[in-house]
Amino acid sequence: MSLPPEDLWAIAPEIWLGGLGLVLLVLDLFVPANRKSIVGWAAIVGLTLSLVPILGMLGVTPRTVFFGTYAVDGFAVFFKIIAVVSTILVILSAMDVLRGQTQFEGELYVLLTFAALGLSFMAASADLIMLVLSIEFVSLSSYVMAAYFKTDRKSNEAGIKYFLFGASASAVMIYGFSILYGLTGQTSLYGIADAIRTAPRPALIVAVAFALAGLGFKISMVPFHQWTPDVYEGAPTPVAAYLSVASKAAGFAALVRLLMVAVAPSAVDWVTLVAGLSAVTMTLGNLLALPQRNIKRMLAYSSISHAGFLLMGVAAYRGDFGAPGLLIYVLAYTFTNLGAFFVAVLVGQRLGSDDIPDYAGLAQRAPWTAFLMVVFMLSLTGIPPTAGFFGKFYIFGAAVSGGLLWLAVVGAVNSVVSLYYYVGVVRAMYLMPAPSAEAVRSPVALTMALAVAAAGTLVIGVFPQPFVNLLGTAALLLRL
Amino acid sequence: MQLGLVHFLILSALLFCLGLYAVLTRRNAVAILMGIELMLNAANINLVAFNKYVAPAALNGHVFALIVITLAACEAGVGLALVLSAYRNLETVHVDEINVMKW
Amino acid sequence: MDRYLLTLTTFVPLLGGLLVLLIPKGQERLMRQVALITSVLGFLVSVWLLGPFEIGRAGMQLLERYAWIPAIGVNYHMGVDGLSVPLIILTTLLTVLSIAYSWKIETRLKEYLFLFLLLETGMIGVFVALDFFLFYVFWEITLVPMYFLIGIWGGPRKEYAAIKFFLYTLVGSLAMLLGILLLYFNAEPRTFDILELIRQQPLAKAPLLAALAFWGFFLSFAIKVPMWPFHTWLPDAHVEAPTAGSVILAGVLLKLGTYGFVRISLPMFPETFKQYALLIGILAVIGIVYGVLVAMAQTDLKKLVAYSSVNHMGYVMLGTAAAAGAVGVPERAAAATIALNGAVFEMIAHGVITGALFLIVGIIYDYRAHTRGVDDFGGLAAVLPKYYGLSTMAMLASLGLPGLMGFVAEFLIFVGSFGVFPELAAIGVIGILLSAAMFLWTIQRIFLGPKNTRWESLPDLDRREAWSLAPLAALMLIFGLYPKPLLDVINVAMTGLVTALK
Amino acid sequence: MRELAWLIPVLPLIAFGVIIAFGRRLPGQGAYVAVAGIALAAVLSIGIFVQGLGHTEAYEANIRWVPYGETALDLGIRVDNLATLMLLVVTVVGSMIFTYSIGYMHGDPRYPRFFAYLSLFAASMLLLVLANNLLFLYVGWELVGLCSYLLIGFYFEKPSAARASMKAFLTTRVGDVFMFFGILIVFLTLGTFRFDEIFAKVHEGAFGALTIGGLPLLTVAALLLFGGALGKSAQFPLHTWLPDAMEGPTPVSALIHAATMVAAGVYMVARTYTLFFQSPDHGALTFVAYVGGVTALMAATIAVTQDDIKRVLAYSTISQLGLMMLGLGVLGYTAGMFHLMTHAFFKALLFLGAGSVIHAMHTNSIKEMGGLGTIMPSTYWTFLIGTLALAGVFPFAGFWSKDEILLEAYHHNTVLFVMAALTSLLTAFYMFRVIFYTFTGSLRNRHAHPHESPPVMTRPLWVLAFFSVVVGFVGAPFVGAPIKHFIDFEGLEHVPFSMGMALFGTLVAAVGIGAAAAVYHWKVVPASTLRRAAGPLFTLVSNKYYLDELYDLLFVRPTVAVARFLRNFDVYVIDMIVNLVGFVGIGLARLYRVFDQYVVDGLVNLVGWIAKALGSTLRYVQTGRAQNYLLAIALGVIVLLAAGLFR
Amino acid sequence: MGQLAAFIVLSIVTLAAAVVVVGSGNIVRSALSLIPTFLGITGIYILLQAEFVAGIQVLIYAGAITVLILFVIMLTEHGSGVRFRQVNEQVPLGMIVAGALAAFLIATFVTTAWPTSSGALPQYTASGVGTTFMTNMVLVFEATSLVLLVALIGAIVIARRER
Repeated sequence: MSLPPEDLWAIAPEIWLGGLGLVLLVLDLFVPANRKSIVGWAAIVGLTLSLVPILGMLGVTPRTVFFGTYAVDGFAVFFKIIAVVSTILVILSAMDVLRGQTQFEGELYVLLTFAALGLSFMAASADLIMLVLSIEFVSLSSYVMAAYFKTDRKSNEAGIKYFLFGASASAVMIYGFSILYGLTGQTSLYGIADAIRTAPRPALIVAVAFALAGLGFKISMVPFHQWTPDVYEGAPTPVAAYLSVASKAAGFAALVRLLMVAVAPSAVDWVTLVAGLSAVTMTLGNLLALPQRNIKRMLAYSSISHAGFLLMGVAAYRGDFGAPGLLIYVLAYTFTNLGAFFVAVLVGQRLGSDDIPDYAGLAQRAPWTAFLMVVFMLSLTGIPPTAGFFGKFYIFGAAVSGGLLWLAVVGAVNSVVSLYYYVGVVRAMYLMPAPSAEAVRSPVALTMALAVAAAGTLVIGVFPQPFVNLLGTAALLLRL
Repeated sequence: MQLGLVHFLILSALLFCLGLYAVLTRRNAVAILMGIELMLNAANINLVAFNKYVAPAALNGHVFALIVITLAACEAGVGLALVLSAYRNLETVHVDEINVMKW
Repeated sequence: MDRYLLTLTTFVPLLGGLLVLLIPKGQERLMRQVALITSVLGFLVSVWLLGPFEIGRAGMQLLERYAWIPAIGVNYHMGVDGLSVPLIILTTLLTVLSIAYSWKIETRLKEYLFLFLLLETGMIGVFVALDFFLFYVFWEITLVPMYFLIGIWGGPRKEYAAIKFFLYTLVGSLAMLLGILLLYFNAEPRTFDILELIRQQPLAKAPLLAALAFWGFFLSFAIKVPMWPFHTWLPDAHVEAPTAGSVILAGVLLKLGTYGFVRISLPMFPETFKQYALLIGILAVIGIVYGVLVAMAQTDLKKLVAYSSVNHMGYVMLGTAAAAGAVGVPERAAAATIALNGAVFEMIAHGVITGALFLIVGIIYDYRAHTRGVDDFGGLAAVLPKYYGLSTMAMLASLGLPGLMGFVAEFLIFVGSFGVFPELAAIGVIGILLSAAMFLWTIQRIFLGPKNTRWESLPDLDRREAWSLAPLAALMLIFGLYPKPLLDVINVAMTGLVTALK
Repeated sequence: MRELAWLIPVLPLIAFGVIIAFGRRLPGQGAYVAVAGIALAAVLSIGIFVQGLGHTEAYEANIRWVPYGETALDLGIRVDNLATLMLLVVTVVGSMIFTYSIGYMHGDPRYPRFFAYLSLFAASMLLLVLANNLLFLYVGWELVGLCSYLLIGFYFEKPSAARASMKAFLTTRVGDVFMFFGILIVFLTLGTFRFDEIFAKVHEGAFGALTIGGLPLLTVAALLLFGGALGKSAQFPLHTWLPDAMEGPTPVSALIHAATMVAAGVYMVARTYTLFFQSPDHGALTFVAYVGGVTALMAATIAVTQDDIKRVLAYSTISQLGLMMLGLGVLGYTAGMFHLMTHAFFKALLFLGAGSVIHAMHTNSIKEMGGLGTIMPSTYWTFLIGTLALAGVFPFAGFWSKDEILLEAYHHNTVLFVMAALTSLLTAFYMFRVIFYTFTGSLRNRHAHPHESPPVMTRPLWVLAFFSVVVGFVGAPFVGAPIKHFIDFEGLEHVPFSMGMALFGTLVAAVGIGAAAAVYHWKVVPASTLRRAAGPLFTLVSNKYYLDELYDLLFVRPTVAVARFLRNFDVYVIDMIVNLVGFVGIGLARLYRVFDQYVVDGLVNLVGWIAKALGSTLRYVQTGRAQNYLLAIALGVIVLLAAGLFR
Repeated sequence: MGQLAAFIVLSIVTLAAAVVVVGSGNIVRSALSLIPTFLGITGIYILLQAEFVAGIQVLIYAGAITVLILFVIMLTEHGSGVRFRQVNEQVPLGMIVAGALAAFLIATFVTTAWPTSSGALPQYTASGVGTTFMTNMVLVFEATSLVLLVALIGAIVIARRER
């Protein structure tokens, strides 16, 4: 029983990322305290380079490596791309924020790089053990990042809350996994799939329900969502962006793989369950977003509601629009939500406030930023020609073609509701008078991040074809 | 009566729920962490027991349990660091007092 | 050149808008000039359409079709027929006039002009799109600029009106999106191509789904029209919108709804539409009578015109519903054709007339009296004779006086719908009577009576105002006296439609 | 000549356009253009008339107007004898009145606009006359209505004029709605608007046995068309607008509200006579006749009580129009049209004469006048000629035409004959009442300085007076009654002239004149005594049978009330529902918060409270928010379990 | 039979200590009670032939984690550990939830037909575990090292004061 060498090539991106993290760690030791952004730029370069091996694997034949513990398929590759790209953008946005806020600037870049590795693991884990490990990998770094501003009470609170909630949820999930192991005698998802057909029902449901708690926490699915607003509000804004996008995306990757590979063959009616959760999640998220005044809390609830939309894609995953629908939505959501958070970073940094009314007159003070924020808000609402529209289009299509028309209707109603609070931001920026005429300038790194996010949002909205093509291969989830 | 799988499972279930109870009711963040450790231990009992009774051919359960122990240690380390950090700033470790943000 | 004519027509305004964005601050005059030239150019291009467009030929012309998202069968597919060409020209014309009228806008001029031109692109796009995806994209694009136009340059309750407009219409849009998806997934092969879907009739064998999809589209179009009881966003939006915004809103945006009914609902779901035609006809008639009665009780001139739009769009819907009610009854085909001709003609007529009316309200409100209260005026006829003449003409056109555009439309609608739903048409005619009363009473309150000293010093129309009204007045008169050129264009398309419906 | 018939309406239309465009810059401030337009039209009309004396075939010309499907609705003209007669009346009377207006309107601030409107009216009226189909008849019909509206409200500074104009437009439009339905029924049954095709199809029995609501469809269609005539020709019960319409300048009253437009209803009935005639048992015609009779009599009674000279003439017009309708209704096709023609001349004359008086006196009230006969001889004599013609005194025009109507009525329906005779009696009475009040005796208003009108006004009076004398002879038996050959409805027998009836008519007129002289000239019985004697009846009549008040109560107020109600309904009900949906959304969010605060926490507190009650040492303290979240995990898992298990 | 007796004794020790952990009003006593709990569980592992796991359990749980927890308690509760109320007002609800869940889990576990295997574990599992780590689970093993590294960095970053 020896390891085939090509298995190492299959994890080349992970090796690169792990190595990058170590290199950065060492580099950080030699960089003077006031020049820590060098570490950040190094991380960006390294992460960008990691895209080379990742993209190189796009057309890979789906298989498992490392004795069935790790999957190599387009699906995983796609989520690795999401992880790396969002990490790059978050680092770009964080560079300005960190300066002066903490002496551990370099370590944050290291942590983010490792977190990208953890996310890659999550997306590709084909074994319960690996899955637990990777989820914890991401969680541990996230707890730390949420509490990164140690002098900020809100950040402390966010860290504690996030930790307690996350640790409890993973304990529950691990307990569920242990039952799943007991029912099938396997830890490999593909092995479980074989054995699960005959698994007795009540215990299986216990296992699935417990497992959903852990993953539901990661994706902020109702009823495991309650940490979201507090943590987003308290955590440093770039970290909140990261949590809302990268870790949520990876959570969905893990959820889909678990459900589609391991649970789908069983007798559990998981489609209805997920559809129900989807409806509840998007509705509750939306309704709670309505009265928010803090942009980060608003975005937190909005991200809960988007989790509901993504769950719609999960519920309809087996239809021919389901898989690409979910993926394109993730892609669209990544760029859009990051963009929205980046604007929040900028405003929070320059105006010192996260309250939406303080966005008043931004259209005059920072016309381009305001314009981009409009694009992001419209995209989150799902209005063409933005990526968000295309995502919703696809995901509604998935629901309609998957016989979940009722869910699509719920989604449509929720889209309308969401318009109200998204437009609230636009209203503040454009309709309210500016309290001062002083321009709000954006630092270079953040501008780059904003530009990429906006470009992604608009390009996917207007010329989605290349992305759809990409998803054609990415949707190849290794199944039995 | 022979010692069987079910006995271990009952033990684990009880332990798990004790841990859950702690998580739900203790005010001290450290105590909650202890509850979480109990829950993880319960899962480990399951894993080891299942490995013996259900899938003795491979030792995946043992490996799983070892990984969980490792992770528990990591969580404890990070978690306690968070508690310390929060304590410095907020001067409390009682989670019901860590309550700046709501709604 | 003709191969890209529709693309050109659609995107010239947007290009001009982007150009405006590039002009640095402080060069307001240049911005205005660029915007005006762009809109005039857009108008000329749209008129140029008439060259290669063969009036006598049924079916879509000047087709453009390129793969856009081939993975799901989305094409960039454009084409025009006798239904869309007049609406396109109406759009470009009203945009020119609106921009000319807005010459005195000072606040945030650049954004204003850009949004206006973006709006124009969106509207034209809806009229030329032959692919549902494209159609939907343009449909939604129209919402955003309108939101800003109302929200930034509007009246005192602009925010409420703007968000109400946005939310209300978005409800409809999403319902339509679901309808589109239902059609798409039931087609074989799947396609978003409107013409292909009409040919396939994918839901013909699934009445329940057809009904669902139909009501999805209905909701979207009915809100846009707006049909009673989905109309309440309209008065608010109109009252708060800046004058040029009202002109576009009433002149073109409402037409998107009726256009949708004729272009999509009717050929796509003939049987389902027929099934519910009576119900929709009843809603239309309620809108007719209700709209005019509520208008009668208004004291705000803009609201009055807004409610009269509810009334007029009711006529259009009555004609459309009648055509739907005639589906499958060959002996009623003639009535259906007349009704549809009338409905489409009314779209144009209403665009011209109500556009003029809103300009008229704007002229007195924005630049002169700064009030719109009907009862604040009186005796203006003696002070502002030219203004009085044009206003009276527009109002008379609106109440359906022969010799002006509105009459031809209403006449045809009633002739057509009387053949299908005589009772509804009979009630609807009462609407005509009431709208005469409403407008005459309005004329009396504003213009007649003894000279009012409060308004003695108001200046009459200046040249720019006269020139923004003159083209509309000319159109009202020309097509009112001799509608054949316009109806020739419309008739071919509508005859083709009715023939297809049998 | 007939090929140029299309020019007849176009000429005044051009005049209208030119005047609107250039206004005061034109010679005579536009008046000459208008007169030229109508005069040229008159010349053309006379030419066509002369040419038409030989023809029996109608001339038609069409252009496409509205295409639909493979076919189209056409804009077309039809020149036949009926149309020719009307053309003649409209253009000749029109020319006179246009000319008269040059003087009458002199110095008015909106002088050019007046002539523009007049020209537009002439164009519309001529279009109405020439139309070869119902659609364009209707178009012309509405346009003359518009001109009427504009001209009644010409002095719009006067609130009463503004109100009257609106009333006129709306009241006639009520009739138009019926007419519109009639047109729709005809079109949907026969598939055409063209008169020749309609008549041909009706003759073929296209309506057959179609019924609607138990009535024959053809009758219903004809009566609906007649609904239009009710409004336009001011027949009961839609006549109330015409007296108010006297707020307009007097030439307008003469042209529109006496000679031409109000006669359009009669013309329309004549034009579509086939429909009425073919209706089973002449049902439609009988209805027309009775409406005419009632109108004639009612208006005549009111005319007796009016003091405003123009109002008297207005009611007289209503009455005479009723008489024409009566004539048409009793199968007197020729009689009705004949009376239309003569009436146009002498009623225009009377109005212009009244205008001349008003011009001099600056008042409309005959009670303030008196003795003007000597001051304004031309006016007096021409007015007297008109009065004699109207009263039906031999040999003036009215005698001949009214005689025809009485004759036809006598032969077909006794009740109607009595009505017509009574009307004639009253007509002679109230007209001479006006003569005596106005021109004889002495001037009652001492502040007035009346003078004769300028020649530009009196000359048209004399021309019209000439016509009022001679035009009746076209119906005289000793010249062969050419009118009966010229205006002739196929299938109708003419009742031959009867000397007895002629004498009866003369007698009736004489009685009327004598009574008027007894009361107002010789004052045998003072008017005030009569008034007291009539008591409530007089009050009823002088208040026009309270119809205005009734309509106000029945139609105007309810409409306004409903409109107000609906406005509030829209704001407070429909819009509220919409807003409510929004509120519910936000409300739900709030509710969830409340739920969280009070129900979840409350549950916690409740359990705690119970535990405390049981002797526990627990104390009530603030909520531990984070652990609420953790509790949610546990509860969430339980919910998921339940959802999974109970499916 | 002897195994069953051992199991019962171990279970009682474990659960009793766990109850103290969970329920004690003294946080220090709670933390100290973790030690017998973890040791009881170690015994259970030995009963289940998981010697290696048992060893690690003693080293990491009973040793490292408990000590860490005690340290933090000392640092944060000023050493006394009795001054504060230790439970919140969710106690009754927590009892109900935890009790109900326990009952449900036990009922499920008892009634479930577990796919028990007739096979047996090897005599000594420790070497098997090692082999598994080096073959099947090699990626897990390697990844674990990175997780530990991240936890280390994280704990340091968070625990250190900002200057």
